[in-house]
Amino acid sequence: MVNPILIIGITLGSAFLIGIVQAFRPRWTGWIFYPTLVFDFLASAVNLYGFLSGSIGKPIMVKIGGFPPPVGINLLVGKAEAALGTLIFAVALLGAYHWGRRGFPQPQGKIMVLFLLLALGAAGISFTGDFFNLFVFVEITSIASYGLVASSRREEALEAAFKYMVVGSISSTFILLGVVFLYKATGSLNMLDIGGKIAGGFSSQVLGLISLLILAGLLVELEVFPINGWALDIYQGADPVVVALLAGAAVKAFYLVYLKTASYLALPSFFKLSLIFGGGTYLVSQFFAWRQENARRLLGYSSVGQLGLLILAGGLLLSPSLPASSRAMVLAAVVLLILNHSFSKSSLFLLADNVKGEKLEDWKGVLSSSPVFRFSFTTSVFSVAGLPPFPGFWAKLLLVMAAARFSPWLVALILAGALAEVVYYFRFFYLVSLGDKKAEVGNNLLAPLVASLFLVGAVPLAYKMAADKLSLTLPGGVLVLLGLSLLVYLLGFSRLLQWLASLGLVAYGAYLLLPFLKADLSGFFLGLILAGAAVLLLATYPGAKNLSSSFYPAYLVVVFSMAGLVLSTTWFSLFVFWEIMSWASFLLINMGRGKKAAWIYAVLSAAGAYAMLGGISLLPSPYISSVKSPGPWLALLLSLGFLVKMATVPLHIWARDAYGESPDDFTPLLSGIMSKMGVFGSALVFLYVVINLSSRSSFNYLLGWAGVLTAFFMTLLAVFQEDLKKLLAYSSVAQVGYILLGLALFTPLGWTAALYHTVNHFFFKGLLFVAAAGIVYRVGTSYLPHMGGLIRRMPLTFFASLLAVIALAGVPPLSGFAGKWLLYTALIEKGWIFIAVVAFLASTLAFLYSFKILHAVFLGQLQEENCEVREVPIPVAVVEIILLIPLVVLGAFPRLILDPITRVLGKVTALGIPDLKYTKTLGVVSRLGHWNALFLMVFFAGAFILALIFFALTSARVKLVGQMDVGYSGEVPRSPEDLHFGYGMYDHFRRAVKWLIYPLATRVWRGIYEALGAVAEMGRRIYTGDTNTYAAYVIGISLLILLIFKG
Amino acid sequence: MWAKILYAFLTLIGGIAYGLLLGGISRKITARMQNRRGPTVWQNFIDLWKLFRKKTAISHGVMFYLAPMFRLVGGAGTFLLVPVVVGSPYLSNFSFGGDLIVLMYFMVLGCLGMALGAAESGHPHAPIGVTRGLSQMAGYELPFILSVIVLMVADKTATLEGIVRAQQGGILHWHLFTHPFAAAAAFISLLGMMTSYPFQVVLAPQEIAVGPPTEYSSTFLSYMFSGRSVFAVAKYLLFMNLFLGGASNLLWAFVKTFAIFLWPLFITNVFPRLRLEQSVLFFWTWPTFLGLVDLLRIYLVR
Amino acid sequence: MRKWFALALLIVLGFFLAEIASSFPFGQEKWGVSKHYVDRGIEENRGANLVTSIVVNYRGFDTLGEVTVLFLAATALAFLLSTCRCRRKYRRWDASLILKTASETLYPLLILFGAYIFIHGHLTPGGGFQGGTVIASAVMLMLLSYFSFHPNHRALSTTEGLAGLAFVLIGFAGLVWGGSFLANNILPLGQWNRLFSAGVIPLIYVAVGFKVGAELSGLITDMLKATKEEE
Amino acid sequence: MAFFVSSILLILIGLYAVLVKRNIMKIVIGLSLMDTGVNLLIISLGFIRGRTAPIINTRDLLVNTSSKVVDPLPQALVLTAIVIGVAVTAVALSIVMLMYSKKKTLEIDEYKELKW
Repeated sequence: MVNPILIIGITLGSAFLIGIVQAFRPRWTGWIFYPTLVFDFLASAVNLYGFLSGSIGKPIMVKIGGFPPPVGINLLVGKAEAALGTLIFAVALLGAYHWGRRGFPQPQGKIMVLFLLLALGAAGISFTGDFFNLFVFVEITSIASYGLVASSRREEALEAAFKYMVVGSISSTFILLGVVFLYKATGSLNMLDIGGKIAGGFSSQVLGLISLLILAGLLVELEVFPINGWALDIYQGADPVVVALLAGAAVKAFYLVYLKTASYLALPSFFKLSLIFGGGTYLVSQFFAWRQENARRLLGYSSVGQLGLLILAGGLLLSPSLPASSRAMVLAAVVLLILNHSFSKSSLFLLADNVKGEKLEDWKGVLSSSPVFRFSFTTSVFSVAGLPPFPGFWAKLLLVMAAARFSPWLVALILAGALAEVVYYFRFFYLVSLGDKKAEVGNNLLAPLVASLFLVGAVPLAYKMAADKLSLTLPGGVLVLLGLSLLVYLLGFSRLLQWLASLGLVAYGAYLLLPFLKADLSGFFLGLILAGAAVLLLATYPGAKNLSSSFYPAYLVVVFSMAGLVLSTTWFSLFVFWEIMSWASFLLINMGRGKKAAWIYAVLSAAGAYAMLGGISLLPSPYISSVKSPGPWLALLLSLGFLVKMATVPLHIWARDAYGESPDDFTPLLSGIMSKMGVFGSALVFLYVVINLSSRSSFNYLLGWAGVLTAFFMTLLAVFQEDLKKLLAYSSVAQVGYILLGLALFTPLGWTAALYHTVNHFFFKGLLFVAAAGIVYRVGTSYLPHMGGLIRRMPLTFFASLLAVIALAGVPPLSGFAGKWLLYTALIEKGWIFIAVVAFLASTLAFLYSFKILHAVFLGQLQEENCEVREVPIPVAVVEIILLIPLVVLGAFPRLILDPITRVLGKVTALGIPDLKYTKTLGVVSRLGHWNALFLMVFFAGAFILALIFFALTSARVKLVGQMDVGYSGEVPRSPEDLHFGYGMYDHFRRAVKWLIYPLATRVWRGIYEALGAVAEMGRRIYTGDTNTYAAYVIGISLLILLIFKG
Repeated sequence: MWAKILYAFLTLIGGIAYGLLLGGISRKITARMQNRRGPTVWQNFIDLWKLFRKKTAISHGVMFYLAPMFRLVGGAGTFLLVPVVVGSPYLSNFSFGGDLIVLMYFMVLGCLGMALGAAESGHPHAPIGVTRGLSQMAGYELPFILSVIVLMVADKTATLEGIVRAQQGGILHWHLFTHPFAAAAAFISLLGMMTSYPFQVVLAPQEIAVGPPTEYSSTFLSYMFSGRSVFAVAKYLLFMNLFLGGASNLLWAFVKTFAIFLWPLFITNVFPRLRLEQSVLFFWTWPTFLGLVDLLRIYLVR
Repeated sequence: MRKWFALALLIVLGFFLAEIASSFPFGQEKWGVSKHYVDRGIEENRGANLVTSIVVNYRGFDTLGEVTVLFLAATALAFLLSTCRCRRKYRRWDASLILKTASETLYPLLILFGAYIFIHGHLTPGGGFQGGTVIASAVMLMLLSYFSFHPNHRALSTTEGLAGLAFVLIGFAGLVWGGSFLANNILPLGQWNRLFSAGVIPLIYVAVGFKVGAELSGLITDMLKATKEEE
Repeated sequence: MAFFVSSILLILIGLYAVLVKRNIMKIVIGLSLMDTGVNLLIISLGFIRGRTAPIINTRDLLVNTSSKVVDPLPQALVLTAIVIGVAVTAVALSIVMLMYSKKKTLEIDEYKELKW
C-alpha cells in the first residue's frame, strides 16, 4: 500500500522543483517530470493491485493533520479511486511521452508543471473526501486545463480556452456556492459525514436545491447536452495531446465525483436527473456527429456521447429500484466503459496529432500509410464504437442487460445511440480507408500503439467480467481457435505461409470440434462451415495475388466465429459470436474495392445486431433451447439481425456492392456459408421463440412474404446487372430468400427444403464465386461486357459453371431441382398459394440471368484483349472440381442429404419429420406428387449419350470454323467486338418491368439517412460558438435542473 | 421394363412424326388463309430428310455441337414424361419419373442447352433471340403457373395422372369448364409458349433470322427441328391432360391435341406482332387477372 | 431581446439563491464542525488567530491546494505570455519624481509590513496571503515608477519554488515524525499568544508569504513585460 | 439580510455582464464581480450578530469561546476562494491578451470560429 498523500505531495513538490529548475537549467526539467509521472502511476497501480488482490481490505483513509474526519480534511481512496488514479496517470504518461517526442512548446518547464498539475488535480478530485477540498482540486484541474488548452497559442485554441474559462467559472461558482450552503445546512464539509447525516434522516427544505447546485456545476464539467459547446470547441481547437488527457483522464474524475456526490447527497430525483441528462447527451451527441466533417470535432462528439452513456449508467446505479445483480452488471459496465473510452480516445486523439489537417478529407489514405497507424486506428475505432472483442462491447452488453430490467425504452435508447455511433465512426473509417495514395503521416505512433495494445490486453479482463456477471460461457475450443487465428497475423511476411497455416488451423478446428458434429441443427451447420471453409480456403491460394496481411486472420476469425455461433447454447453467446463474425467480415469487405459498401454493410449489420441484442435483453431466459412465447414483435426484433445477413428485402441494400466489391477470395465464403448463419439464426427464432400459435402464423406468413419478395426482386435485379460478381450477389441473396421462405413455412417439408437448399446453395454458389474469382483474376475485370467467348480459353471453368448454373436454375437432373421441388410441394401443401405463384415466377426469372452468366462470360465472341487468357489457377480448378461432384451426385441421389436432414429434423421436436416416402419407381413421394431423381439422371444421361453417338455416326463431316465466321447478311465484321452481344442483354425486358426495379429501398434508406443527417446538422446549430450564448445555456439548464428536480 | 422402353421409343417416333405433320398442316392452313397454295403438308418431312442428308456441317465449338442433342433430348424427355393415355401401361410413358413440377422444370433443359449452343455460334442474333425468348417466358409463365397451381390445389395433387383422374366423369368435369378462368389464362399463355403471333418477336424471321438457331444448318438443324416438333406435341399433350380431361385412348389424344393445336394457329394469322415489353406486360395483366380469379376462388373455398 | 432574456434567467437564479440563503437566518448562531475549531482550537494549536489555525492546520490541505492554484496561474500566465507579441503603446520613461520618491520610501516599508503580517499570521488578522500581497504591491509600485525596474526572474522563481517545497516538506515532516501529513505535533506548541507558538503554523505561513509575494510579483512583471514593445 | 441581498445582486450583476456584454474584457470583469459577490455571500453566512472576530487575543475569550466569536470556518474558506478567483482572473487576462494580440479586437463576435 502506498499512502495516497505521497502521490499528491510528491507531485506537488516536483511541480515546485520544476519551477526552480526551469529558471536555471530548462533542459533538466524532464528528469523530474517523467519520473514523477512514473512514480504516480506505479503508486496508484500498487494500490489498485492491493485492492484487487484483497491485501487491502477497506478503503484507505488519510487523515490530514491527524484530525478525524469531520474536523480535518481526509482523503478516501477505495478501489474505484485507486483504479481511476491508475488510469489517469497511465493516460498522462502516454500523453507526456507523446508530447515529449513531438517537443513541448517552450518554455517546457512551465508546460510540464501545467501537465503534472492537471493530472494531479484529476487524481485529487477523485481522492478527496471533503467537499471544499473538492472545489480546490476542481479549480486546480480547471486552471491547468485553461493553460494547457491555450498552450498551442493558435487562435482556435485561445478561443476554446476562453469559452472554457467562462463556462468553467460559472460552474465552479455553482459548486462553491453549493458547498458553502451545504456547510451551512449540515454543519460539515466532509462527504462521509454529510452522507451519514443524510442517510440518518437529516433533512432541510433547501437541501435539494443545494445538492442540485453542486450537481449542476459538475454536470457542466461533465459536458452534458446542451451545455457542452465549450467542450466540443476544446476537442476541436486544443492540442490533441491535451485533449487526450482531458477526455481520457480528467473528465473521468469529474464523473466519479459526480457519482459520489449524488450518492452521498442521495436525493430520490438524482437518478432521473442522471438518466435524462445522460441519455439525452448520449443520443443527441452520437446523432449530431453524423455529418461532422472535422475529424477532431467528430471525436469530440463521440467523447461527449460516451460520457453521456456513463452518466446514464450512473443514473442506473443511483436508482433505488435496481436489483443487486443488475447493479453489479452496471458497475462492471461503467468500469469497462471508462477503460475503453480513456484508452481508445487517447489513442485516437494522439493519432489525430499525426495527421496533417483536421478535415475528414485530410485523413484520406492514412490507413495505407503505416501498419502501426492502421492497427491503432482500427483497434481504437472498433473499441470506441463498442465492437467485439474490445471492452466497450462487453460494457454495452452488460449495460443493456441491466437496463432491460429497468425499462425497454432505456434499452432502445442505448442501442439507438450505439447504432448512431457505428454510423459515423464507420463513415469515418470508410473515408479514411479511401484513397489509393498514401497520406503523409507523422511517425509519433508509439503512444497510440501502446494505448491500443492496452485495449487489446484488456480484452480477457473485460470478457471475464462480463462472463461472470452474465453467467456467460463461450465454447472454449472456439476461443482457442479464434486466438490462434489472430496469431496467423504474425506470419504476415509470407502469404503462402499464412495460407498453409490457415489450412492447418481449419483442419485442427475440425479435429477439435469433431465431438460436436452430431445429427442436430448445430452439427448440421457446423459440418457445413468446417467442410465449406476448408474447401473454399483451398481456392484462396495466394500465388501472386495482392492480399492484405490481415486477410487470413480475418478469414479464420469469420470461420471460427461461425462455428462458435452454431455451437452456442445461450443467446448471449450467439450474439457475441454473431458480432465477431459481422465485424471480421466487415474488415474483409473493407479490404476490397467497395469501401462505401463496407460502410453500409457495417451500419445495417449493426442495426440488425442491436435489434437482436434488444430482443435478447427482453427474453425471459437466455438459453436458446428453452422455449419462450414472447409474441411476434420480440421475435421480429430478434430476427432482424439474421434478416440483415440474409439481405432480406428491404434490408438488402448492402448486399450487391458488399458481395460484388469484397475481395474475390472472400466472396465465396460470404455467400456460400456466412449468409447461412442468418438462416441458422432465423431457424432458432422460428423454433424456440414464437411459440404462441396465433401469433406464429402471422409472423411466419410475414417472413414468408419477405423471403419470396427477396427472391423475386433480387432475381429481377440480377437480370439487369452488368457485373459478374454483383449479378452473382443478387442471385445469392435471392436464393437465400427461398431458404427463408422454406423456414417460414414451418412444416417438416418446408424445413427439409430450406436445409437442403442451404447445403446445395453452398455447392453451386460457392463454385460460381470461386470460378468468378478465378475469372476476375485472369481477365482482370468483373465487368461482363468486357468478357465473352472465354469457353475457348477456360473450358474447365465453363463446364463447372455450366453445371453450377443448371443447378442454380433448378433444372433437373442436377442437384438444384430437389430444393425447388421440395419447396413448391411444401408451399402448396401448406396452402400458401399466392406466395407459391411469386416463387415460381421468381425462379422462372432466374433462367434469364442464368443464361446471361454463361453467355456473357463464356459464349459469344472472344474479345481481342482476352485472347491470351489462361485457364484459372490450379487450386481454383481443383476446388471447382471438388464442388462439381456433389452437384451431379446429389442430382441422382438426393437422399444422401435428405436422410441426414430427416434425422436432424427428428431431433427438432417441434417439427417432426417430413412426410416423404421413397419408392423404387416413383422416387421421392410426397403427399402431392413424386419425383424420381435417379431415373431422370439415368434417362437424361442415357438419352443424351445415345443421341450423341447416333449423331456422331450419322452426321456429315463436321467442320470447325473461326469465331468470326458467321452468316452476317453480307457485311464483314471487323472485330469480335462488333459481333458480341454482351451489354444490355435484357433491355427489352427492362422496359417492361421498369416500374418493378425502381430502387425504392435504396432511395428510402438513403432518404432516411439524409433526412436524419440534415436534422442533425440543423440541431448542431445550437452550438453557435458564441460565448454569451454558452453561458446562457449553462445558467438556463442549471435553472431547469433546479426547477424540475428539487422535489 | 425393356418393353416399356421400346414402347416409349415408338411413341417418341410417333410424336416426332405427329409434330412434323402438325407443322406442315399449320403451314398449309396459313398459306390458304393468305390466299396462297402453300407447301404440301409433308413438306416438313422432306426438309428434315434433306437437312439430315447434307454432306458437311459447320460447327462453332463444343457447346454448339452438343446443343442439338440437348434440344432433342429435352424435347423428347418432356414428351416422354407426359402420359399420352393415362392409365395405359405403355402409353403413359415415363410419367412415373416425376410430377408436374418436375415436368415444368424439365421443359427448360432443352431450351437452355439449345440457347447455350446457339450463343456459342458467335452470331449476335442468336443471343438476341434467346434473351427475347427468355423474357417472353417470364411473361407467359406467370398466368400459366397460376392456372397450374389452381389445378394442383383444387385436385390436391401435383401428378398429371391425378389431375386427369380428377376430370373423369363427363365433359363438364374437364378443368376447362370447372376452372374456366384458369384455363383461359393457360391457353393464352400457350400462345406465348408456341411463339406464335402476336408473340412472335422471339423468332422474328425477318430481322434476326429465326433468332437462336440462326447459325445452325444441316444435320444439326435436323436434330433441332425434330426436337422442336416433339416438344410442341409434348406441350399439346400437357394441355390436354391439364384441361381437356386427358385421353382414354390414342384416338382421343389425336383429336384433343389437334384441337389445341388449332387454337394458336387461328390466333396467329389474324394478329400483328407485339413488341417484347408489350407481350410481357400483356401476359402479366389480363391472363394473370383471369388466373387470379380462379386462384382466389380456390383460396376462399378452401 | 437578449438582455431581457438574460434578465429573466438571472431573476430566476436570484430567486433560487435567495430561497436558499433566506433559509439560513442572517446573523444567527448555527454551529457545525467549526464549534470544534472554536472550542478546542487553542488547546490543539495554540494559535490565537482561529482563522489561521483553520487555514493552515485543520484545513491546511486546502491551503496547499490554494498555493498550488496560484502557482499554476503564475506558471500558466508566464507560459502563455512568454511569446506574446502584445504590442501596445507603453511609456518608456519613468514616472514623476513625486511617485518615484514616494515609492523609494515606501518600498522597504511595505516589504517590512508584509513580512510583519505573515510572520504574525497566527496572532493577528492576516497571514501569508495577505502579507504576500502587500509585498507584491510594493513590487508593483516600483514597476510603476521605474521603467527599468526588473525583479530578478530567477530569484522569484527560486523563492516561489523553495517556498512551495518548504510547505510540502513540512507536510512530509508531519507524516514522518507526527504520524500524518501536515501534523502539527512535530514542534513544541509553545504558549498561547506568543510569537513563537502554534508549532508549524508560523513556518508554513512564512513560506506561504514568500511564495505569494514572489508569485504575485512575478505575475505582475510578466504581464507588464508582455505589453512592452520589443526593441 | 442586506448582506445577502447585496451579495446575491453582485453575483447577478456579474453574470449579467457575462451573458450580455460583447466585449471580452467586460466578460472577464463580470466573472470577477461574480466571484466577489460569492465571497461576500460566504462571509455573511458565517456572521453571527453581536460577536467578535475569531481571534483569541484576550483572556476572557479563552473561556466559553463559542458564545463570543463568529464562525471562523467561512472566513477560512473565503480566503481560499479569493485566491482562486485571483488566479482565474490572471489566467483569463493572459488568454485575453493573447487573443487580442492575434486578432486585434476584443469583440466576442470575432471569436466564433469554433461552432456546430
